[in-house]
Amino acid sequence: MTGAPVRRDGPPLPSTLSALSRPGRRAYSLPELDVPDAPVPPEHARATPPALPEVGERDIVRHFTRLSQINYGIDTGFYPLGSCSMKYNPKMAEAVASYPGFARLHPHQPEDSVQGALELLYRLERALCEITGMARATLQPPAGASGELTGLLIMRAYHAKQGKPRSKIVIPDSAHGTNPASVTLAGYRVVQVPSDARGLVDLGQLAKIVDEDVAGLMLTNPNTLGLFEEEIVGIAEAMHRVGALLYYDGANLNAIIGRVRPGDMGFDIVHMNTHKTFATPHGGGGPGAGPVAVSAALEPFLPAPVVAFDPDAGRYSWDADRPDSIGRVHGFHGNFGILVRAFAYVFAHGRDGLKAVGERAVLNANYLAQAVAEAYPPAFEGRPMHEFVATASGLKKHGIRAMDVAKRLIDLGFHPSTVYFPLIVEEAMMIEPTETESRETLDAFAAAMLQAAREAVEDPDLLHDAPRSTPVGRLDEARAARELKLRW
Amino acid sequence: MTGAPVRRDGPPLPSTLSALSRPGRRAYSLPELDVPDAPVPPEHARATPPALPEVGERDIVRHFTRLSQINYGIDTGFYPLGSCSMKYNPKMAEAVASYPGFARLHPHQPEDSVQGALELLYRLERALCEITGMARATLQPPAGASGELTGLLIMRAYHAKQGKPRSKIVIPDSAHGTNPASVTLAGYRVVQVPSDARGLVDLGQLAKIVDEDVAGLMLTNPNTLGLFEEEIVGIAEAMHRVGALLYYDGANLNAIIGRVRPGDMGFDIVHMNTHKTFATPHGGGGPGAGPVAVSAALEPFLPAPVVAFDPDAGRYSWDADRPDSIGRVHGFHGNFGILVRAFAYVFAHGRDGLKAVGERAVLNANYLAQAVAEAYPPAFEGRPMHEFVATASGLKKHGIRAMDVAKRLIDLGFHPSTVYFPLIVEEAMMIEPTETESRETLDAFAAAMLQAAREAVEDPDLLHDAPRSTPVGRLDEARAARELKLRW
Amino acid sequence: MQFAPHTDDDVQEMLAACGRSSIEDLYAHLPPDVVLGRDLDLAEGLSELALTREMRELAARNRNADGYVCFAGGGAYDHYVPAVVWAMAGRSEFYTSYTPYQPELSQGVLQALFEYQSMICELTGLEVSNASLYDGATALVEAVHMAVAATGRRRILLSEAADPRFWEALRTYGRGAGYEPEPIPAAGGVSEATEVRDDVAAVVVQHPNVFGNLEPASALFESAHAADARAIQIFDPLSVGTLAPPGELGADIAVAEGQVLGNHLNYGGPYLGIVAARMADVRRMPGRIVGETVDVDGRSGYVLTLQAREQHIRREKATSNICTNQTLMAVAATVYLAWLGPAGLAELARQCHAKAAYAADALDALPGVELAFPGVPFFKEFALRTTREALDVQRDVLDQGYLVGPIVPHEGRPALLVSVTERRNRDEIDGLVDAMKTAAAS
Amino acid sequence: MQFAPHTDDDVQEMLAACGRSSIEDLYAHLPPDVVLGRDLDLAEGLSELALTREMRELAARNRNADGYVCFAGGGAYDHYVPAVVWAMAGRSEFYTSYTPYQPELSQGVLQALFEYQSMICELTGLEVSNASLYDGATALVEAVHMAVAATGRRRILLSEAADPRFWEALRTYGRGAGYEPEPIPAAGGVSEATEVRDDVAAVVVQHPNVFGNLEPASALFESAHAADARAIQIFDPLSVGTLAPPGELGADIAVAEGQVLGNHLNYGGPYLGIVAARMADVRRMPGRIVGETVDVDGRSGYVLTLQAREQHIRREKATSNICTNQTLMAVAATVYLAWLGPAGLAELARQCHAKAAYAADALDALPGVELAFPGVPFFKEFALRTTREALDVQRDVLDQGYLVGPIVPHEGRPALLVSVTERRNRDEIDGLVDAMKTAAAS
Ligand SMILES: Cc1ncc(COP(=O)(O)O)c(C=O)c1O
Ligand SMILES: Cc1ncc(COP(=O)(O)O)c(C=O)c1O
Repeated sequence: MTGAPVRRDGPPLPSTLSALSRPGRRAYSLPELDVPDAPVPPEHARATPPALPEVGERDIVRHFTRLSQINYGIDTGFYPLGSCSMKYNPKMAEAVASYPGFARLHPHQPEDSVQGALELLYRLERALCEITGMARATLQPPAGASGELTGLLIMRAYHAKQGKPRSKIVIPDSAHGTNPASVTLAGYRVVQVPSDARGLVDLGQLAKIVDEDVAGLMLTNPNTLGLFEEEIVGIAEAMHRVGALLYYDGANLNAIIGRVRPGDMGFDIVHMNTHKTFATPHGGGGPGAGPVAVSAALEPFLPAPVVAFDPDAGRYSWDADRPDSIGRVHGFHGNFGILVRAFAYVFAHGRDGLKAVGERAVLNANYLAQAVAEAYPPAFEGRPMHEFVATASGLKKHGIRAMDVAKRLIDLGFHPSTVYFPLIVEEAMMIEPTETESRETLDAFAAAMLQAAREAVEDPDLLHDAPRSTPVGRLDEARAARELKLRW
Repeated sequence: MTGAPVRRDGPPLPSTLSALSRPGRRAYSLPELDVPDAPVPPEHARATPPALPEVGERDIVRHFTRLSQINYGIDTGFYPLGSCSMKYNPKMAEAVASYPGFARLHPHQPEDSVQGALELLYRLERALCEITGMARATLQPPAGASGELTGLLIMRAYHAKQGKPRSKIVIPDSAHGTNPASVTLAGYRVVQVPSDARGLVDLGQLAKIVDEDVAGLMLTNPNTLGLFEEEIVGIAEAMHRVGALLYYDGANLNAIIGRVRPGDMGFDIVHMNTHKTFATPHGGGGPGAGPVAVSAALEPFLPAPVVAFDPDAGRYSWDADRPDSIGRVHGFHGNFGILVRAFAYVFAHGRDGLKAVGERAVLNANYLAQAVAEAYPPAFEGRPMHEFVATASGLKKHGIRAMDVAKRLIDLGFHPSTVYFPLIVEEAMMIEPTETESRETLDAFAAAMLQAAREAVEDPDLLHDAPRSTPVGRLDEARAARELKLRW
Repeated sequence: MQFAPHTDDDVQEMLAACGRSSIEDLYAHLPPDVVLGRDLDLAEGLSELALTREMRELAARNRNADGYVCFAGGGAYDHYVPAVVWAMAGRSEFYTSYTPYQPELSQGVLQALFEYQSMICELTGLEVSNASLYDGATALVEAVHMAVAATGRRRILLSEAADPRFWEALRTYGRGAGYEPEPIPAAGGVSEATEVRDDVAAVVVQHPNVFGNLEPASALFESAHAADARAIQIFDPLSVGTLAPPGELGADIAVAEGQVLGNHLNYGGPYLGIVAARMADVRRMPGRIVGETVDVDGRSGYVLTLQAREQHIRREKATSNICTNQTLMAVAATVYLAWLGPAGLAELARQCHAKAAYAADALDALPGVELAFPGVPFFKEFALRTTREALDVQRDVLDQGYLVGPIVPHEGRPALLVSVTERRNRDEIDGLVDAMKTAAAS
Repeated sequence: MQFAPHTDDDVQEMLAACGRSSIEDLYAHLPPDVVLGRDLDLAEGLSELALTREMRELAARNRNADGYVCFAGGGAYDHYVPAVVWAMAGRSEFYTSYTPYQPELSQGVLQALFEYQSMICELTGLEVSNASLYDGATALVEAVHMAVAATGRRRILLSEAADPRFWEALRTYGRGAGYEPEPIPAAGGVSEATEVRDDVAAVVVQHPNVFGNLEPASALFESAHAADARAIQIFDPLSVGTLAPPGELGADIAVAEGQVLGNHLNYGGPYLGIVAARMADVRRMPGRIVGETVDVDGRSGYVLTLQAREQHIRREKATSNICTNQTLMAVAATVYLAWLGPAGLAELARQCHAKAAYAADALDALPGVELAFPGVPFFKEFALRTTREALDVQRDVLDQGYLVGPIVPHEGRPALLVSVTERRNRDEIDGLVDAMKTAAAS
């Protein structure tokens, strides 16, 4: 267990497709043109063809097969990225999403030809509303951040309709970067509320900040420290008292699913990340989906169209006639193929299964938190929910940073946790095991973390030089940003 | 390029599923039983359940994903196994074979419900007959060896029908092991004919062997040395003169496809390996398919049933009423899913494409043969066809065997060629590049072979200790056979 | 179904290890008044067998593009997706990974995205591409935000011949960001020359436009540049196999719906938002950008770069709020473009255009049907006017097995779009003409 | 389509490098009289787009098991194949590799096969499994060859209640190997006690048999052993979730059609031949066997072992001629069995039996339909006699959306088989009963 893995000495990465290119080589095949040729008018024509690579199909296959093999995914191993809910992506969901009856639907098909798709969207919307305790939802937003902006635009439209436009949105200092970024895009100003010693929203500070110019508060609960905001009801009342709305960032919904509903906590708007809670794949960075559910009062402002159901006719349709709608937030109906997977996940689990998901996620986080606490104490005292933030600050005196631990974990066979987030925790390691990991995995990961802590004292170069088992070692990010090389 | 890769020090292989097993863990889901339970009679019941592993679906996925990643395939790199035609397996063939309209057909479906499948089989049979120059074919045999035995049983039935059962089959000393094994299973005795100095069938010797008790001669052409049996017409005449039949082992059909037809050379029976010539995947060792085509005289003896077409009714059917048939050689209709891929390959290429396949295969072999000849001279002088047999015997004086070169090639990034076959060549390296490899791949492989030859002199331990870049080093095969450990 | 691997023993022992007496105890600190005192009102879970049966039934209640001949367009097109694309992009190491925060473990996705960026630069004739946005419509929104940031202005001129979906999206997001698109008239089916004042941030032209028509893009972009406004082109990534690329036409920023690059129709998503720009705007780009650099030993590798633009670093000052994007679709596009190569792209574009021209001629000759913009050159899509109600014509044509559309209003009248990809053959086009003949007449 | 990557320049330069003047020159040494002086009489090649269109059309001319409710059996069964099976077995590193001749590069397939062998031993209660044979029928043939080799005898007793396909296969191959199967009578639908003389090589019983019936296998195997003959059982790999395994019943060799272990119906292939035996017969086993061993550094790994049995070493003295086998199907079976686990296997077997029993009762109650073997216990399949011609009943039932069959003769009369897997639910069984009611009466 102690010998350090040594870096491969083969070529670190496959050649680029461009380097493989040979003039005249090709992979494509197309039928002969069977109508008269008709070139575009010369004034519109392209003079020089784009220098795409010229390669054979076998070149392509070996290239991308190799690229895939040097890419770590959940199917490769444990992936405890805090805030990302990197849970196992069921193969059955991939299978169903590829049915031609879903994958080969044109977005402009008439409603009568897509009744199955509309039913799926409608039933998914109903299920998500039940899960969140809200009245209606839009499935258009293609990711969480898009959901945030959608929610904030709904807030904006709501306050405008009330005749009282406002200018500020309150977010905690532990908030995810997309929250403040979305606030700006919605035309609001960010007001930050600090966390208190418990890692929760500082109620005293909040009281000082909140006034009638505050449009709303964005919160995750459990928050990004993995702690449940126990005074949420009080917070909600404080906001509602001044006419502000409560926005629920659903990144952490996995902790409470089936047990606590954002609507019951007083939230008015909720986004979900299907690629977290509902196990749709993260795709190397996307696609995901970020449905937004709202209370009855906000329903008129939802993006149009939404799916309507006529129980008498047994017919589904697109309801676009929504005068107060904020309008379209996606080019079509959102990431439908992802929503199919989310539907499969939700209905496969059902009421018991979803509740168990949350329970096991919280159990795993609690178990892992105590297992590593000796070397990586929790940043705050409270009971963790589905994730926890530990700190590697104890290793600083040995010259070891959280990033060094993370890189060493790679050599020990694991994807590291999120590091340096939330920003308010020094040397933060934000660890979210998710419910799909076994106790054996958690034990092995804890052992690796503790080993790294020991090595920090005994043999710190193992950490400084890590990773050494990967095709490339630590990369010079400063140089990347300075000497921009963004294409072949 | 000179530093030797070093073996990984991580665990060499994933745990077995058995080691991952935990009582009560499970992956399966099944619906609730919705009819009354009805246990089997106690006297038939199983007392203790089989100790299958108890694992979760995520366990399974990580396990097999990892296993796949430590397995070398054509999609990983060059795979020049002589006699195996390890060509690129088109992704389109995989895609079409998975259509439910093929993959979800029950073998006992009535003919009227499988007209598309029957048409496919019929058209494939016709195409294979045209390619081989034969009258009719059976698609039942699931592999080449099965095709051989089928062909020999046809011979047997033919001679029996002639009233002159015979007892011997002649095969060259360079023949593949399946040939003699099939001969025995068909109830014949093997008579071996030696190769002459040119690497071709020794005609003088053949003349001495052949008599009226010889049922037939099995031959590949080009032969297993990659050389074309130029006197094939004379050989055929010699055989036919005594009433013996000529069997064509189609393993090497790739060399001559579209240019020379076994039927035109005088062969009476031909098997093809779809997993060679027609690029159906090798599947880690199978499944393949081994259709057998025969001359008109032998048609009555083909395994029943065969597909018949009634042009008037436009209807396909199974013709099982074949009194002289040798009977069924497969439980159902053969490896249909593989035949679908072969169909796709044949019709995708068409007449020009198939001819080009052979041309490029022969070009690649000729090019590679000269590129390595300096260190690995050809075993025989003749012009190679789609493959060539070189010898590493020149390295023996440095204590290096063909197997050492093979293992060193692994560390240099390639799957080795076939070694020690054909048996008649000392330190044989039988190299078949196939047409789907590029000149760049051949150049890189030749460079690696030449490097290994240099290293044999300069640093032979690099070869003796190879491979070192793989999860395990050379394995003790003697011990495996001595201390049998064939299960958990 | 359940994917948590815990046995009952696991649960008990793990609870004990962290000092909790029961599962309920894990939640003991939650305020009781927010805890749901009942089960969710959802059905019980399903086995995989039962679930896939239900999904198959839902899928079967749709007519899909294998069950009709697809001449529909309006931003999503039935181009052929070769098998290799998803055999590669569908490798699970790609789709089960996330944003490459740990580059040493993610060189596969990073290199694929670097290659994607390179090819998008080639397609557009521009200097820098990001690693993906959500889709075409939101890519346009991001481009407009770039222009606003670059110019410090807020007026946006958008062609009337741009897809109405783009209009809608810009209006939605403009409400937050503080702009509202203003029309460039296109009475004849192409944008008219327009005065661009020096308070204009961006001139946006879709070329080919929503009617399929080719736009006088260079001229429009010249007027933009004269006013120091950004020129933004919405383009079709396959059209540039035969049409001059945005960079050459003078566009500063090019955006596109990337669905056509190897992505399935998927009822509108997941698709791919493409954005490319000139180097001058690189620090205003939204989303992930991959750069090449070297590791500690000097070997080259790839990282996410210019992260100082992004939300996780810059928070409320970020160029965009995008985090999760459409990486997998970009990987698919990379495979697809490698499959096409320059010759394939040119041939494919040639075929789309020739087949569309053939179809347009034949349809125009039908009684009750005429080209909406006779004589105006188009690429792979064109607009019809029908004597009969367009909606009825569309429905009757679909009943005969052909999907056309969408129907887009032009100057108050419906224009029925027909688009023709390389996937269609002459027989199918002739079949459509027959179907349309019946439908238009009845 | 073409997958050879050669450019024209490549061809010219490569020809030059090996001293050939042209492609034709590569073949200059071939005798002209064998060279085909014309093009093959085949159509021109197709693009991928055109080919997949044609394949889709062919596929559409079949009715597949998604388009009817499958109660057909007779050796191939519509069990549910979970998505994980082919997501794993379909990984291209598996399917594009070949026989693991270079074990260091093939540990993935080797370990999977080792696990397969282990699980097959567990299923059968026997000591050794090989790594796969072609299918159930040819596995039986190989088992018989083992028995012949082990005993030096040639008489083979085969139950009359074994699938006719097995009879046919044994007859075919017996003609070469020099034996002919002789019947064990089964007038009542199960094999009768039979005298086994000491010239008998093997007693072969299919249990459950072709009619689905449970056989008195132990008793038959006892008589085999009394005569020092090998006892061979043809079994259903899923039945042993509830039925006593072959090893326990006294079988020396067990063979099976492994299609049911995660393989699709595929119109009869590729399937999986399973063979397991006692250690005493290990050197008579056909085909590949994987063994665990150690490498030069002492770490454990897997290799093909006992190769001295095989054709490439032993040539005409090999135990079998098999070379290419059905490895990928064995990998799929391994994934499937891991998915099921012991509890899943037991539950699945329980459901098959209970559902079959429910169906049998209901069908037996119909006028014109009766159980062929009333009171005889069966597993998941049972035989019906119909007043109306069985073929007509089968056709009429299929017209109503239900596939039953095959029809197997018993004592000169047709028996119509019905099999019920876990995949069928009560509604579907009730639907079949309704359909059968109509069909049997009309
Ligand atoms: C707390 C939190 N909020 C919002 C987001 C943004 O979600 P998305 O990446 O789907 O846009 C994330 C995801 O990374 C998150 O962790
Ligand atoms: C020359 C030759 N003959 C026969 C065979 C047997 O074919 P199969 O492996 O398909 O049974 C092979 C394949 O390895 C071969 O190379």
